[in-house]
Amino acid sequence: GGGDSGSGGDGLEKETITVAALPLVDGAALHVGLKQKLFEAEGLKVQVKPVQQSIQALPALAKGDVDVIAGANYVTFLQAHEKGTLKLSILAEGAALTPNMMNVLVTPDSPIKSAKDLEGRKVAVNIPNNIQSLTLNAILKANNVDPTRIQYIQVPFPQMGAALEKGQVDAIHVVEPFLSDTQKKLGARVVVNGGGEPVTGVPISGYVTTQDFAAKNPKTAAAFQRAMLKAQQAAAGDRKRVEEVLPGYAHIEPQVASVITMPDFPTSVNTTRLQRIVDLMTTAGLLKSKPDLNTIVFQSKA
Amino acid sequence: MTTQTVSARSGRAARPLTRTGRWARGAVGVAALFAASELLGRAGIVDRSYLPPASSVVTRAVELAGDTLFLQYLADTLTAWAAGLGLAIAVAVPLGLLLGSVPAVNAATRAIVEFLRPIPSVALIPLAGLLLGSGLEMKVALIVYAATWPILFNTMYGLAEVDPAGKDTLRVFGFGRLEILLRVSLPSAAPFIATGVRLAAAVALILAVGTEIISGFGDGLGIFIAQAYSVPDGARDVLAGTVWAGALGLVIDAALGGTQRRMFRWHHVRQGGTT
Amino acid sequence: MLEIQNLTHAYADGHVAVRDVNLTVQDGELVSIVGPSGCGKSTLLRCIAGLIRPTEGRIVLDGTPADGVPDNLAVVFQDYSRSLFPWLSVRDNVALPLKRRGMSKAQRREAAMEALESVGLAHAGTKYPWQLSGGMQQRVSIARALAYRPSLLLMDEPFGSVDAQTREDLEDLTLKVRGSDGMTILLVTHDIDESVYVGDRVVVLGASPGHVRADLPVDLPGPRDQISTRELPEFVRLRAEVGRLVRGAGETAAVAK
Amino acid sequence: MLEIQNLTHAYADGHVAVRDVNLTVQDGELVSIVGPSGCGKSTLLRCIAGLIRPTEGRIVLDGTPADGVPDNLAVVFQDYSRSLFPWLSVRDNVALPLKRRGMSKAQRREAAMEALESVGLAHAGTKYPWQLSGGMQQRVSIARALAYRPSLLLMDEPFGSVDAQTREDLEDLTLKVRGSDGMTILLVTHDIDESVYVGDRVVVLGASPGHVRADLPVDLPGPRDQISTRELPEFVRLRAEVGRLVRGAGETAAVAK
Amino acid sequence: MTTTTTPSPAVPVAPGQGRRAARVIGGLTHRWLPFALLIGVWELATRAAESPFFPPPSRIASATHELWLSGPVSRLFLTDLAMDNLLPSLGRMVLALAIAAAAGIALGMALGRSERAMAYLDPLLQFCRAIPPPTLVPVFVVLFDLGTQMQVASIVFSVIWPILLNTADGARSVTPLQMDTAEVFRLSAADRIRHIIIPSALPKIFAGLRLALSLSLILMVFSELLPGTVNGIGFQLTDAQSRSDMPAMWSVIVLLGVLGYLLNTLLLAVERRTLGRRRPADGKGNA
Ligand SMILES: Nc1ncnc2c1ncn2[C@@H]1O[C@H](COP(=O)(O)OP(=O)(O)OP(=O)(O)O)[C@@H](O)[C@H]1O
Ligand SMILES: Nc1ncnc2c1ncn2[C@@H]1O[C@H](COP(=O)(O)OP(=O)(O)OP(=O)(O)O)[C@@H](O)[C@H]1O
Ligand SMILES: [Mg+2]
Ligand SMILES: [Mg+2]
Repeated sequence: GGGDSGSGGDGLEKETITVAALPLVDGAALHVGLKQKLFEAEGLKVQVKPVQQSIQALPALAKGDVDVIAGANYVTFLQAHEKGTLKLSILAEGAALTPNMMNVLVTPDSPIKSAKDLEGRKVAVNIPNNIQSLTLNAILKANNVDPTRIQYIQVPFPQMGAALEKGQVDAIHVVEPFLSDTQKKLGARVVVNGGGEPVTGVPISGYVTTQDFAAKNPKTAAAFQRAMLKAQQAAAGDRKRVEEVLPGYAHIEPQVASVITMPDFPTSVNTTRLQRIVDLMTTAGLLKSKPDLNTIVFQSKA
Repeated sequence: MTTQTVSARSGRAARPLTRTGRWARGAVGVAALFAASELLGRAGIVDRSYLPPASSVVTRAVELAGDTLFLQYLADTLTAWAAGLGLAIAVAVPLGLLLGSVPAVNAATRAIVEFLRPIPSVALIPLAGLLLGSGLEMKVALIVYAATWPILFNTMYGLAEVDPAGKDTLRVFGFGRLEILLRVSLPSAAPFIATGVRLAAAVALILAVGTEIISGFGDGLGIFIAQAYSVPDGARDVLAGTVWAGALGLVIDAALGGTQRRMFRWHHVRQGGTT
Repeated sequence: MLEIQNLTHAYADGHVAVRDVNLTVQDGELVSIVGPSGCGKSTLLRCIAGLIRPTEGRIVLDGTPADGVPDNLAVVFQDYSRSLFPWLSVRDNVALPLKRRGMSKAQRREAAMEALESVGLAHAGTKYPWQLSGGMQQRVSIARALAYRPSLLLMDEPFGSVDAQTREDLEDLTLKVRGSDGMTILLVTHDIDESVYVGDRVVVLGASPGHVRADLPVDLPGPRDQISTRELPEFVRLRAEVGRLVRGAGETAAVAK
Repeated sequence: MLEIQNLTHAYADGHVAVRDVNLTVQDGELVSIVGPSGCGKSTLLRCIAGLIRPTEGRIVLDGTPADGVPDNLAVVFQDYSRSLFPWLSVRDNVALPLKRRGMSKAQRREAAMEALESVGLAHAGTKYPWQLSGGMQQRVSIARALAYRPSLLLMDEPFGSVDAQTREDLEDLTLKVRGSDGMTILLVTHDIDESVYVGDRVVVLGASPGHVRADLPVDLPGPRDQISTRELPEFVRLRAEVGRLVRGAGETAAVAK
Repeated sequence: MTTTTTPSPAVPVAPGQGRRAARVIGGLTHRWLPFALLIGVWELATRAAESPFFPPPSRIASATHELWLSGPVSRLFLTDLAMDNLLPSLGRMVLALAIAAAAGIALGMALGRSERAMAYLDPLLQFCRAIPPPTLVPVFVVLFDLGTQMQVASIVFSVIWPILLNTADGARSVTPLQMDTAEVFRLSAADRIRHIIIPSALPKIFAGLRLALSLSLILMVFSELLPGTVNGIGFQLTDAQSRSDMPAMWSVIVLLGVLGYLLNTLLLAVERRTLGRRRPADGKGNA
């Protein structure tokens, strides 16, 4: 964990906070906030540690090597919470699904024309039994497609284009910036809008810490939460601000950044919205019982 | 009796290769790999950005040599490598001598050893991270865990192969077990132990880079590769990093091989025969 | 016919083991080679066997310069114990080279057992070399060479590790196979009596570096016999002469008294 | 005093190499051991050296039953080439056992060079064993044993690979160190002349399994001399007798003629 | 001066039935006691620590039983999960190990015996040897089909090295006089390899095989992180990890250990049979 505890200017328990951040569009607000010095305004110094997958940061969070994970995948962390490896505390929301930010693509000459044609086909997802198949299954069900007849194949995002081009899979379920990239390179066609109803607006990731950290450092957590909410507003308000930060931490080139579909950046912490992902997970069997969101969502006492 | 028409073979009497001859042939081998991967990249099986041809990868790798951040990453990886390999040698050789010379200890620990060996250390990264943090200590611990086995095994098998005549000789002069172990068994097993070290050196490098890739945290060549992984068009950087890993391995092995030849001249001269 | 022409061999460390050796051996001849320890006898044999390449000069076999190992060659090495394969039974050690002879497995084994019998090891066929005494191992390596029925046989101190009785028997065996198969034999020995008893000629090498010091024809009548031959005056004369030559040849091997 | 009492040794494969051997050797005595190839001479020496444990019977040294390797022992192995360490120079091979003597490095090297000189290898100290000829390697291993100045010296065919002249020199060297240092020596040899020439006693072993067939005291006068001693009638008589005994002993080693 | 080692008796005294049984039991305790102790310590330590990441062995055992071993007797108690994941994983591993052994021994022979082959291939192989397999995914995706092909290839790529290098070392260090003997008798190249080089290199090859065996289990797990994986032990491991199901994850780790132990025991038995009639390691034929 980063540094000096004790009383700061505003009586913060901890002035330096270490954030593990993923190189995804989801976490853009953190970097927008940094750029606009929103954290400094709250008396916080933020130290960013890049990490490639949110699950990789989980042990570090549990051990206290990092204080917050930015862009933490809710499916993973809600499961960790249920299994007891982590007492989850959500400080701020990161991203929610918007139409076309995550789509199912096929090659231009593919016989697959509609969602129905996916039955009996191989579809590539980054991690099986996670957010992708969860949301896609919900969409397919809503469109009268039997999701159990789809064979999900695990393929990391960077390899999806090659796997699709070589014909190793019939379709790929892919997020930005790979989505735009594959469309550009292969002329790939969208068959399912992965952000469509009924999952539009479902929250997918957030800024999380442990309940332990939040309880020991309530003022710091509150300050971080305030800064993050402002940052989310800034990101949601002007996509240009997001486009500016993407080339830096996410290595997305400016011309790509200007065309990709952005997620929604929720500007409040909302148990009702979070309930949607919990419900989806419970229905799909990814959670055994519904967690008490009121204890999970950090409520500033200030 | 059959008439023997087999022409006289060369073998031992063949003239040994010169240094230049060896280098030239080695270069041919590497060039063949380069050509093959260039062709594969240009074959058009997939988009070029998914698998860039070798020329583009190597160009990028050369560019990286001028990138100070990248060089810093390299230095971090090599630090972990050196520390890990050094510790592995320090652990494995004495342990190998013990297990290889005292069958009772070997039998008593075999169950544990054989149970632990196949456990994939890198799969334990999240757990190792919990105990050791995600920095150098964890990398080194995992490297030691993986690099110990080749040295340990080659030490044990090397000992089993020692000609008993040599050991008997020191025995009759009244030398004790330990001294025989150190003065006869160890030197005669040393060339094979050195092969184990060469195996371990590459394993350690793979572990250093692999741990970085999988832990996704910190600094190092693996982090460079992992970062390149998560963006479109990253394949070129991934493969350029891979070329660096391979090149490091090549240099390290050449250095170890040279040391091995110098240290065990008696072994090689004898094997190589006479002019 | 085996011709050794101006043969010089220097080892990698620069040591000149033999210099300018000339020697011609007729087909079917048995030449004994004697000389002080370290004078280059083994080196000479290794050159003829094609195991090491002469630094200068050449080996000519039946008119063609040899390059590499000659056809139909067998060697009994001085370091016999190391030339046996510990993972093969004694019988299989002897039978292995016969693969080159296009014999079936059964034939090879039979030939091997026959050869083992001829050196008094009929009972040891199924043992492994490390289960044998030194002299027995030496005899296995002799049996291996004989079973192969070479046209050129090089023997480097082949009877050094066996007792007097066995030694005599093996000497007679050598004379016998030479007579029946007509093989050319070069035999290195330290036993001066032996060199005269078995040889058609005795070549005495001198040391530092090895060179031919004398080449004595042995003119003993009729089939040789361990008792009567050794009593012949010619035998006694030759033995004395070879002895004198060897003693004189060992300038460097002098042992401090 | 070395007493061998009812010694029997069977190898792991069940082969009984020696059976019920009894032998007493006084301090300072030089006992020659002869016998047909494979009769168990090396086995006997290995038992005395404590390298293998008798199946029955025991070895008693100066009144105490030996368990393991006796103190102050040196052995010249029959398989000498394997007993040298290829990674050590010749000098270091000879110097290594002297570590047990608590000598400084310089002293060890000096003693080693002295011993090498006594076997005629003064010039070979910096070479490696594999750069030497067979006979030279054998002399290195003799030098190693002598440099150690043991009180009990076991030699298994120590002069088998050297020429006649060197052999005689080494025999005399053995007699000399025995005389000056008073060591007890057991010497296995196939050379019957040698067994009589160097021995205070000649023990003849018989084969299958090895047993003591005869134990002949050698009663030759004064300091021995290669020429005059060998001409003594007693020498000639003993030689003939030992020869007869060895020949008769080799029931199993018979070589087919 | 001290007398040193006491050699073991030349011929073992034939033990009576009772003593033999006692010895077997003694041997078993000797072998397994340290292991049992280790488990005990682990149980106590994890119970004391109460970390959700480190469940006690008893929990792991029950998870193992439930997940893998609660199936019908007719299937050796294997569950559906075990059948669907264990068998494909093991199949791929064994196939890859067989390929690696064949290729590694063949290449190792060439490298060990031919200076020229060595000159051409050595730098190339040393280059490849240091490459972490995960970084080759972009290449593998192009060269191989997703799934079994790619998984097997990636295992082979990693486990071949100890076999190859040890074989080369073994082939290089055949006693020179034995090679001379082969040359003198003009043995064919095949006979030389079969009757001299391989037998002589065999102990070293086995050292390589044993290393490769455990490595192939490890790589089996990694190969199941590759694109296109739909089943397997490693797949279950990452799946359990992503679900934060720690006991399940540990049960996979334990399973890997058990598999490693069993396979190694098997290989050791083969090794003993193959090397059985060689010169005993210590003392000339001394039991
Ligand atoms: N591999 C080698 N490297 C360098 N020198 C060697 C090598 N082998 C032999 N020599 C030297 O060459 C000389 C002749 O050796 P060689 O083995 O031919 O002697 P030899 O006549 O067979 O002696 P011996 O009767 O003792 O066996 C010796 O001085 C020896 O030191
Ligand atoms: N390791 C062993 N295992 C089984 N049998 C053995 C072993 N070593 C020797 N023997 C057998 O024991 C007998 C005696 O062997 P030993 O080496 O003592 O004979 P030796 O008298 O020294 O003969 P040589 O004069 O030929 O050296 C031989 O028949 C031999 O086959
Ligand atoms: Mg010689
Ligand atoms: Mg013997």
